[in-house]
Amino acid sequence: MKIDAIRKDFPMFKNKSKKGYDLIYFDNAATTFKPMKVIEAVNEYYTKYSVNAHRGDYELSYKVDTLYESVRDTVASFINCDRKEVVFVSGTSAALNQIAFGFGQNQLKPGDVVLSDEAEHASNYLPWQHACETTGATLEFIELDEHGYVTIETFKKAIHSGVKIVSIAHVTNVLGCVLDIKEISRIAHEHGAIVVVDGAQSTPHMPVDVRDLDCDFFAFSAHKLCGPTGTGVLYGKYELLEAMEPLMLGGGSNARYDMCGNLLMKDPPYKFESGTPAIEATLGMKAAIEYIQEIGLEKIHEYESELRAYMLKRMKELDNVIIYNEDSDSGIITFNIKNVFSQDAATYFSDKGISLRSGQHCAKLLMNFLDTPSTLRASLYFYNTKEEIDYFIDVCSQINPDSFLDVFF
Amino acid sequence: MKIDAIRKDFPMFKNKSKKGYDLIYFDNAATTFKPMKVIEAVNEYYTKYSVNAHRGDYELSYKVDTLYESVRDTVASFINCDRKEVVFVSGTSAALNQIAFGFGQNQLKPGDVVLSDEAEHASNYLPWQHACETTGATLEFIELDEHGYVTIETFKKAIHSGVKIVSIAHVTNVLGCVLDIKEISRIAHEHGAIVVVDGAQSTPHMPVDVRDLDCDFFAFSAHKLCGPTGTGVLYGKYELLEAMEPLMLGGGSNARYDMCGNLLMKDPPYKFESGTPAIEATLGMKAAIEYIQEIGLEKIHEYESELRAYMLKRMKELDNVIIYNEDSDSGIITFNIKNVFSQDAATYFSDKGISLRSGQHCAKLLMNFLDTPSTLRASLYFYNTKEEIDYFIDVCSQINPDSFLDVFF
Amino acid sequence: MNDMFKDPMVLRQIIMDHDKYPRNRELVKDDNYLRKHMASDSCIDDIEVQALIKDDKIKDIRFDGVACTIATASTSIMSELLIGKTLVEAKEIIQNYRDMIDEKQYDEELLDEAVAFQNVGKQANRIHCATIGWDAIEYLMKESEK
Amino acid sequence: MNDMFKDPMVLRQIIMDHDKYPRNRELVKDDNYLRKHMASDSCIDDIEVQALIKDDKIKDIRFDGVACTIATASTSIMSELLIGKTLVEAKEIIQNYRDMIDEKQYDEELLDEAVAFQNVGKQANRIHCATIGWDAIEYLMKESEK
Ligand SMILES: Cc1ncc(COP(=O)(O)O)c(C=O)c1O
Ligand SMILES: Cc1ncc(COP(=O)(O)O)c(C=O)c1O
Repeated sequence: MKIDAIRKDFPMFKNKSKKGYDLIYFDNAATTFKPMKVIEAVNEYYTKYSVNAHRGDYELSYKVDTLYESVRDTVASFINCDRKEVVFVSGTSAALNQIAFGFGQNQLKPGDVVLSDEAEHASNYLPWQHACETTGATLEFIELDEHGYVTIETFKKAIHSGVKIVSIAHVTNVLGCVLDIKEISRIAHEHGAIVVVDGAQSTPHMPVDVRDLDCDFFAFSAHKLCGPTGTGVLYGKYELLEAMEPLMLGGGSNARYDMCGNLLMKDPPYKFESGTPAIEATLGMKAAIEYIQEIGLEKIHEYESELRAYMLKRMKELDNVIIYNEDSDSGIITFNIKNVFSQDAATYFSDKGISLRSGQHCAKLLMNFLDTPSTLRASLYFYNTKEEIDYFIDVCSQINPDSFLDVFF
Repeated sequence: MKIDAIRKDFPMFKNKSKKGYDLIYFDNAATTFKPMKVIEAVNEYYTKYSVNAHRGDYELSYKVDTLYESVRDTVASFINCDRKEVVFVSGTSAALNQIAFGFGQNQLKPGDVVLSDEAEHASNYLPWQHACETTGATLEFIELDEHGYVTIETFKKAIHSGVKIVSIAHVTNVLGCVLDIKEISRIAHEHGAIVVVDGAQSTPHMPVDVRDLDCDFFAFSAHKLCGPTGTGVLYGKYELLEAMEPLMLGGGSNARYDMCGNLLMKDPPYKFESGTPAIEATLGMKAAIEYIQEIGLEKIHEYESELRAYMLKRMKELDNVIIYNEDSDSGIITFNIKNVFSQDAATYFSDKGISLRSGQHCAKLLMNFLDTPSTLRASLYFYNTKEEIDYFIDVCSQINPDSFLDVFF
Repeated sequence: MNDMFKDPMVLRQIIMDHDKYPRNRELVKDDNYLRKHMASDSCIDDIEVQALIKDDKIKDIRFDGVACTIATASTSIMSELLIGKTLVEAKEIIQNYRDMIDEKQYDEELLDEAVAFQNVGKQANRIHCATIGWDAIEYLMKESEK
Repeated sequence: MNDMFKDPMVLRQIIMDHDKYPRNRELVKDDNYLRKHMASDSCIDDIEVQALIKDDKIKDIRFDGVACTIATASTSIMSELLIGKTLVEAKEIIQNYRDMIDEKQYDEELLDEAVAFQNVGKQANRIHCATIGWDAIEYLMKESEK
């Protein structure tokens, strides 16, 4: 990894904090910085072919249409699927809602079970809860192990023949637990269940091959992999996309309709894409995927693991730090400063130029496993460095119940 | 209108067509070009504060959150409503779906009537058709007059006490029919119906005051008023927003939830905003609104009327042109070249650098009023000029059943 | 090749003629015909194509619908070209037509009047108009082989 | 003003003390108390505030919940300051507190220990923590006047 060259691709690193510190961005699980290539792709749309897609009545519209559709090929080669299995959505949340309401709600019957777990993001929990409520299905949870992780073992205990849908994160956003989706799919399919994967936290950080994972649906957001906000991907096996109802109807998704109530929907993926899409964001997503592919997802994963190991080692040398997810294999480190409320600590970090998140977690998860109402989360990406970590460790070591108020005085 | 200065704000005008002609863009009803101010707003996000909104754990996130929320104030002053009545959506289509499914589907009972008309955009027709189907309500249509327009008179004939929801375009996208929404609202409210307005084609072109119009819901897209794609606004009277269910659930929209099925939704507008929003697009929308407000919506409307009158006058001098919507008061001119299929004519226009749309229309509308399977649509915006129209007229006059194939030889 | 086909005026005439007087433009009610509805997503063309395929031979082709000049004429010419051909022969013609559209090498002899569309590739957004009927027949040929 | 309040170390101590030993942090089961649940959208603080308001006077204030140091201490100090005050007096104190947070002119005497939050305005993202309890009591005062 030519980290210096890579950092030059990101204009955000030119900024300083209010107090003049270098920007150290450790909130990559929330969203990521954008490289010039992505910014240029968006600008190119604005300055060179700023028209609507999905029609080819004139030169420019044909060009935009062609470019926009080419993003499906980029995505297809990125996650290894067919281009017609790539549905553009506004993000992971929209994708999971589309699946829960358009597929789950139509397929679930009273007594059916949706299997998930208590470490899911709200966007992969609330839609299923609602789909279960309206259909009379039941939402069951996979037990978490002593670290708060789902494992193949706890999954095996939870699955049974009543389970119709398993919906689960590839990598969870609080503890960064990485799940073996291939094995989950194998077991789920044995039981006749389909597998929905929330890939928001995995896709940016490791190679994803949906055919190999053999999951049935997969969702991710562009903005977490160096792309624009407002766009993302819903992948589904084609026959499942065919069985799914669109969450929204309107211009673009229908091939033909008349006023007598006859509606001929387009085939997937188009039937899920109503209205003018987020064109420049989607073109930006293409650039983002190409950018991270160029670096290489294997390399990114390897480098992040190295960074994480280094950061953990250094954090463990400090005696004012509690770490909650030492064993996970993602770029997410969840921790607290002893006797300092997470939000107060985050303010201290921010004051020193370090951006990280203080997060609250669902009641049960935290009571059973973390024993704290909230934590700090540092999440790394390939543009972070050991030097940044060294500085972070330095700041970490300064925070204690006496010093954290410094920023207010 | 300092039209030369205005055109300099739009980098798109620097481009030439493949054959070297100036770009003449007459497809503004589909989407619009972006001024530098909008492009810069998007770039500023990418280069200066490229983090997630909706949390204030560190300096940058607080900044983005504050900026993002300030867009609600911009919109509120733009359409004259309260900031908490401004819901950010991905566009008009998403807004209308949200209303039809989140409000319509919950409120409609068997026998209730939704009143619309046959000149609506698919995005304001299909969701209502579906909401009626699932609730047992009926979708009724306001009769169109001899021009294919809805009028106050035809509306009065159509409304009755069974009508619970009127959903209608402020300006229609095919014929550019402008409706007196204030009067529609008054009459609808007398009958106990609420009024949903599709403002996609009005908001960019004329002053909109939702309090004065007294409509209950109003929707528009940023990309049709010089803003980015992927963002737009759903306005609703606050008590109706409170009564509406969100179409999507997930991170951001819920204040608190636990794993026992208890969910505390945030108040509107936040309860409708799940997941990471289209941040840079929404900041771009702010810039776009400020840009067109600076020019002045009154002025824009006036200038477009002038352009349209000029264009109509010149088109009527040609004997190979059929005009379908002479009497409408919008920047949309719907026409055909005699004996040339619309798409073939569009190719000819495109070859000469003129971008316009060839459109197909719903069966009934066209059979009853237009008597053609498809038309050409030229739609103007404030950056268009009389010189462009002169050139357009010139090209128009060249197209005939003998010449339209020129582009292929 | 027919020398006349070098003259753009002739090629134009061919298109105009097939647009005004499309051949085989009438659907039949006969269950022996395979049928394919083509409604392009990105254009107005909306046609139905029927084919009677027996003993690996295309006995008849019919079509109808609303379509632009390019779509109407190209489908009409396709129908004339392919009726009576074996599936093997038809496949070769179709391949050559596609090669021409893609601006590759192709055999003019095989295409006959269809060479009128030789420049469609330059108006990329109209390619689908010039191939909509051809896509339909190719689909039906595959169906017949199932 | 109490000169001690000029010393940052003292102000720090005040905050720390109210965080460690919050005053009036215990809810009561008494329907005479008005209650308001404050769950900030953008932070973790999640508190419930109760107030007993009678004859235009704040007789008692109670609170509980999960909250950061700033929110806990500011709510604790607020409760001490406002208990026993008339609504008119309380409004004046609240207004002065808000003015201080907004970095405007304010009357230090009225605010007493609450001056410890005089610099919160510089950490704009923490303003809501320093005002969450104050927002709650203001809401309850309005409720009581209905
Ligand atoms: C009248 C009308 N309504 C709705 C829409 C849909 O808007 P969007 O594609 O931005 O969702 C359009 C845009 O074409 C329109 O013209
Ligand atoms: C695991 C997980 N799922 C879903 C989401 C939601 O993604 P988005 O906000 O892009 O819709 C996130 C992002 O925070 C996430 O981390």
